[in-house]
This record gives sequence, C-alpha cells and structure tokens, in this order.
Amino acid sequence: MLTINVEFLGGLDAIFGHVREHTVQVEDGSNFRELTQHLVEHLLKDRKDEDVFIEDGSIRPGILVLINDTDWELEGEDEYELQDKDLITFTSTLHGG
Amino acid sequence: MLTINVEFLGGLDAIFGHVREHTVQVEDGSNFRELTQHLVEHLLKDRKDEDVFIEDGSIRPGILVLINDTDWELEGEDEYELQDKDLITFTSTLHGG
Amino acid sequence: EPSNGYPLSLDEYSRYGRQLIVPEFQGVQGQVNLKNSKVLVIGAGGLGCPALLYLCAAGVGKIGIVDNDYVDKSNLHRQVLHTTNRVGMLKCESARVYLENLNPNTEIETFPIRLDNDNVFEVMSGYEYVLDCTDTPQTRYLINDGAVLCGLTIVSGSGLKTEGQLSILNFQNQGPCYRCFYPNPPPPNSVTSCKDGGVIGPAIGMVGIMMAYEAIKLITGYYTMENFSPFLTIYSSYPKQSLRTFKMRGRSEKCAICNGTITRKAIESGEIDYQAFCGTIHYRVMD
Amino acid sequence: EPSNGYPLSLDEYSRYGRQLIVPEFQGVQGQVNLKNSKVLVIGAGGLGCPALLYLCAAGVGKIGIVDNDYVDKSNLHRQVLHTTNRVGMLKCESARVYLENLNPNTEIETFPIRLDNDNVFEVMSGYEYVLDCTDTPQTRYLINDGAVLCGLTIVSGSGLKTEGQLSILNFQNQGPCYRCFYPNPPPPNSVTSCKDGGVIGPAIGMVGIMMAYEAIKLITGYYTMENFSPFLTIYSSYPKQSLRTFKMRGRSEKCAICNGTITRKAIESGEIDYQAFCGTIHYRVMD
Ligand SMILES: [Zn+2]
Ligand SMILES: [Zn+2]
Repeated sequence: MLTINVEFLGGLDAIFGHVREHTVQVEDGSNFRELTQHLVEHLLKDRKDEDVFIEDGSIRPGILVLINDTDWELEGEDEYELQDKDLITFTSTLHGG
Repeated sequence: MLTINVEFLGGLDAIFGHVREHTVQVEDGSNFRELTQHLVEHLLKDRKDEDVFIEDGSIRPGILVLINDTDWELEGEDEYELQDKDLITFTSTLHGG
Repeated sequence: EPSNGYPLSLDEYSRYGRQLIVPEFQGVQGQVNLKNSKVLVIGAGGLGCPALLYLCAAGVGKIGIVDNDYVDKSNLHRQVLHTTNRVGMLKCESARVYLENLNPNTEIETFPIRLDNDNVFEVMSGYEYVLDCTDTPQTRYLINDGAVLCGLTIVSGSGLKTEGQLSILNFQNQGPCYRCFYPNPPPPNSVTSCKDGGVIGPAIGMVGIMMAYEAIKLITGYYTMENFSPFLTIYSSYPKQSLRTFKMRGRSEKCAICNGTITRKAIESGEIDYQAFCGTIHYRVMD
Repeated sequence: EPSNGYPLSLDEYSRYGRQLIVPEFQGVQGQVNLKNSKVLVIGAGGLGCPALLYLCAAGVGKIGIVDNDYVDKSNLHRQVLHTTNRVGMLKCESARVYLENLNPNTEIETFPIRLDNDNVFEVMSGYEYVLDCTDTPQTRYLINDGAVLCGLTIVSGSGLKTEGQLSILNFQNQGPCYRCFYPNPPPPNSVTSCKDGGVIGPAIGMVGIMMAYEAIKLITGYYTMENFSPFLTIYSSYPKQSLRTFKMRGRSEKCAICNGTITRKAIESGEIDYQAFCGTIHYRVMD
C-alpha cells in the first residue's frame, strides 16, 4: 500500500469534514484518477457535494491540483502514478479582491 | 560521516562567500560545537570575521540558531548531537523598524 | 528634474535613498526604471489600496487606476486608502487625492469605468504592467486577454476570507497566462466574492503588498527570462501566517489567447463574450 | 452607540460586516473585543504605518501612538501613512490626521516623546497590547521590560533590507519575552538600522501588516493558552517571497525580567541602564 498525504485548502476542506490534512492508503500502482475516486468514496462527507470536487470524471475547473508542490499538469494529471508519501494539495482558485 | 545542511540568513551569508545554503560533512557523533568549529575553519571566507559569528567560544548574541526549524535552546545548544540530514539555520536578529 | 548628468534629482536621491542602497533593488538603475515605468492598477479595493500605496511611494512614474465603484463604508475595514469623509466619492478619485500627496512625482491617471470588451485595449495602451486587483472571473479573463494582446506583464492577486493567491502572468509576453493556468472557468456557483464570503483586512492587505513588491521586482529588472519560473504563491493566515509557492506549468500551446485563436478583433466585436464564458453571475445581482 | 441590546450599532455592523462574517474572526464577539481593546503602537515608521492603518480600519477602540520623530522626505518610500505635505510634522500627529478620517470610531492618543525609563510605565498604563515598531535594541529591551511588568502582550516586528521578523512575546504574561529569547544584546557594531542598511518599502510593509494581523488574532480571542506556542516568523522577499516559522523556547527561569530580578523600581531609578546594556550606539550619532 502507498501512504498519500492529502490537503484541502482555499475552503475546500468544508466538504471533507472541515479537516485540512488527511492521510490515506491506496494500492501500489494507483494513479491519480484512482486517488480521486478514493477521496470521493471515503473522505467526502456527503456524496451530494461530489460536483463541488468532480466534473466530467476529473477535478472540476476552479480547483488547483499540486503534486508535491508542483502543478499537476507537469506531472501527468489523472495519469500520474502515485509514489509513497506523495503530498497532494487541492485548493480553490480565489477571485476576491 | 553525517551530511548537514546549513543556511545563513538575515545577511549572515555575507561572511560565508555570500552563499546562503551549504552542505557540509562532519564525523559521526559530532555535536553542535564541533559543527561550529568546522564552519569557522572551512566555510568562513576570512578568519578576521570570526567575531561576527563567534563570541566566547559559542555563537555570538544577536544570532538566532535553529535546528530543524526549532530554537536550538530546546535541543541542547552546543551539546546537541548532530543527526544525518539535519537542517541548521543561522540568522541575525533584526532591529530595524 | 535630473541635472548635471545625474540620472536622478537631489530630491529623488533623498526620497528614495533608503531603498536604492539595498543591493537587490538594482541601485540607481532600479530607481530610474521605476521612474520610467507605467503601471495600470485595475481595482482600487482591498488589493488595490495597499498595492497603490507602495507602488506610488516607491516612485513608479505613472500609475493608472481603473475603478468605477464609489467608496462605501463597508469597504473601509480593508480599503485603507479610502476614508470616512470620502464615502460616496469614486474610488479612483479618492485614491488619487491621497497618492498625489504621498508622492507628487507620480503621475496618476484615473479611469472611472468598468473594464469591458470595448475599452480594454484603449485603457491598456501606453502601460507596461498591469495589476489585476479585481474580483470576478470574467474580468480576470478579460484583463488577461487584453494584456497578452497588448504585451503587458500581469501581476495577479486575489483573496477571500483568510487566504490569498499571487502570480506573475504573461511574463515578458512569454510566460504562461491566466488562460494557460485556467483554460476553463469555474462554475459560477462555486465563485465567492469578498462581499458574500467576507475577508479579513490584513489578509487581503498582505496580498496587495506582495503584488506591489512583485511589480517592483519586475520593473527594477530583478526577474529575467533566465531566473523567472512560473509560480503560484498561496498566503494563509490561520493557524499561522504562512506562504507556500508552487511550481506551475509554462505557456500552453493549447491556450486560445497565447496561440492566437482569440484575436483583438474577436474581443472588440463582442464575439468573445466573457459573461457567457463564465456563466450567469448570480452573485453580481446581490450587489 | 449600540442600542436595543445589540452589541454593535447599525453603523458598526455596516462598517465591519465583511470581516465579522469570517469564521476565524470569532464573529460579533471578535468585533466587540476589538472595540473594547486598547493597543499601544510604539514607532510610527515603516512598521507602524501599515500596522496603524489596518488596526484602526479593523475597529480597535483605542490606539496610542508613541513617536517623537518628525516626518522626513526620506521616510516616504515606506512610511505610507505620512505624506509630502506633512513633512516636518510630528509622525504621531501626521498619523492621527489620517487615522481619524479612516475610522472616527477609534480613539487616538498621541505621545510625542522618546520612550525612556522615566515614562515607560505611565505610557503603558491603560493599554493591553503593545506593538514594538521601533528600531534599536535598547528600546526593544525597554519596551519588553515595561510590558512584562505592566502585563501587556507584545507583538514584536522588525525588518531590514529585504527581510523581516515577527513574534508574539509575553503572551498573556506567561509566554517568553524578548529577554527570554535574547538574554544578551548583540554587540553594538553588529546592529544595522534602516537608515544605514536601507529597506525596501513593501518588505517592511509586509511585517507591519503581519503585526496588525497578529494583534487582531490576539484581541479577537483566536489565541488561547492551549493553542499558543512561542514562535518566530521570518519573512524573506528574494528570490521569492516566503515565510518560515520557527518553534521557540518558552519562558526562561533565568530571565531577569520574568523571574523578578529587574523591578519597576530598578528601571525608574535608572539602575537598569539600557544604553550601557546595549553598548555605545555609534549609529545613533549618524542621525
Ligand atoms: Zn495563455
Ligand atoms: Zn523573559
């Protein structure tokens, strides 16, 4: 099993029990898409909030995803193969001024 | 040998070749005092600047010392036994306002 | 005015001396660059107020302020460039009153208008840098597209509640832009404004000052194509004040503005409809 | 004035509404705490200006400003609460002019004096929090000793060139103090002032806003004996803007002020000589 550290910032913790930092276990060889599925199934408090997090099978626009402090686009997005002790950060883009 | 990461902030890098981050090797079992001695002998550019860094055989007042982001006073100061991959931070206390 | 071949006047040396002796500031050349720079600040609210204060104080030669809002009492807990006795005044004019007293060397141009497809190119012409201090996605996309087409580097800031975000976009017209980062807008119901979500004054103040600082680094020439790397910095204030910087993607070939799919003509004709792109904005109705 | 049993007036709800809806602000009680709070700001310079702006805007009930300096043109690149047309005015009075317009709800008390052994207790009496926005070690030790003996929590900030430092000291009269952190002063020749070393405006501005924010967290009741842990935060601005927070020692039994060795009497009699303790201050001569 892989141990993955997950954090929800920018107010996203609201749909994950108001907890910002989580540690989850996923199977060896899992990719990012499988982690997302795991988060929806196990960490999301209310499945009605799924569309706050997911749109068309991937992370919805307006949520930034960082893999070890790097834009997930540089790491392969949904296809990224998870490594043990990865830090995955989700945060809302903010628009207020 | 132990690999120790050392950083000089708050302008202290000026006497260490204007380089903020260094990696040094010290012998297993070394304590903090021995690291300090090593820095003076190997990293200090000009031995005339020793009193900017050392006073009465220890780090001079006005320099903050952190061991892995923790005040060195909580870690035993000069007697602290170094661990492999420790991060040691030296920074000047600032007084400007 | 400078005289006898010196690049700055005695008055300027005495006003700016404390900053131009700091090595990272790039010395007298840094100050001369600031003096010759033209910076457009869009939004004179929670982000714009502190950004304007520090840009003007530092000696930016010309500052444009775009805002068609009026000072309201509910702004004053965070919009510290406005005052109780200027409630009801246009924010851009309220800002001008103070900034002209802070530093008479800075020329202030005010635009009491809402930025839109028809005026964005005219407003941006003549400016080199733009600070996006606005508060809706559609305005952020509009500023982005105008800046990419006009060649302005963008300092982008935002904040809400206790957090903020900071980026440099379209760096030297070669770095990634807002659309490169965010090709698709967020669903409109996921967007919260400061009005609805609230914001703590110093939280948005921190982001505003960081924006002014990034603009100063750009103008003084600290950033180069060699050392610049696309980033997004996040400020959080609880439980402790902290900053984290993430490494971000570069310019994208798929970006509709960077690859030329969206043209100036398409924007000016209204073919690019920012309201439609970002969805119906229910939260605007609550103004 | 509040009426009908509401803790805040309608005017106050409209002025502070955007901040008091943020959960971390502790709601209406947070605002009432601010309204009833008395904060002393020592130094109306590079740190004091932004701190004063955001404390006053947020609704602190009473702010004392201690500064016997006059506004000089060389201050204005960073001391954004003063203006060119107020050059030559006392800084504390220049600050008052602006702050009274920013938020008439805040009572401003000015002290156009240099803090010393003779006046420190009188100045501090009646205040609950003190922001140390000063620029020499001897004043920092004096403020510390006065605050510990008078029971004030200290928000301590400092900055130079491109960096800054931030701490909360003597938290609820139980946390570590400046002397706990620094029992021995630095050698006088190692101390650089903003005058000599220079400072970039937004760098010191960031620390000033952080100080205001920490004061707001203290006053609104966010920090408790349970969640408070001694810290020192370092702000750096090059190559990127960053914050790092270090875990610091607790109150020290060996600390001369915390353990009662230094008494009010010893300070008032001049037995404690801060000038002698910190050494001859050559850089003061250069003023
Ligand atoms: Zn693009
Ligand atoms: Zn103490």
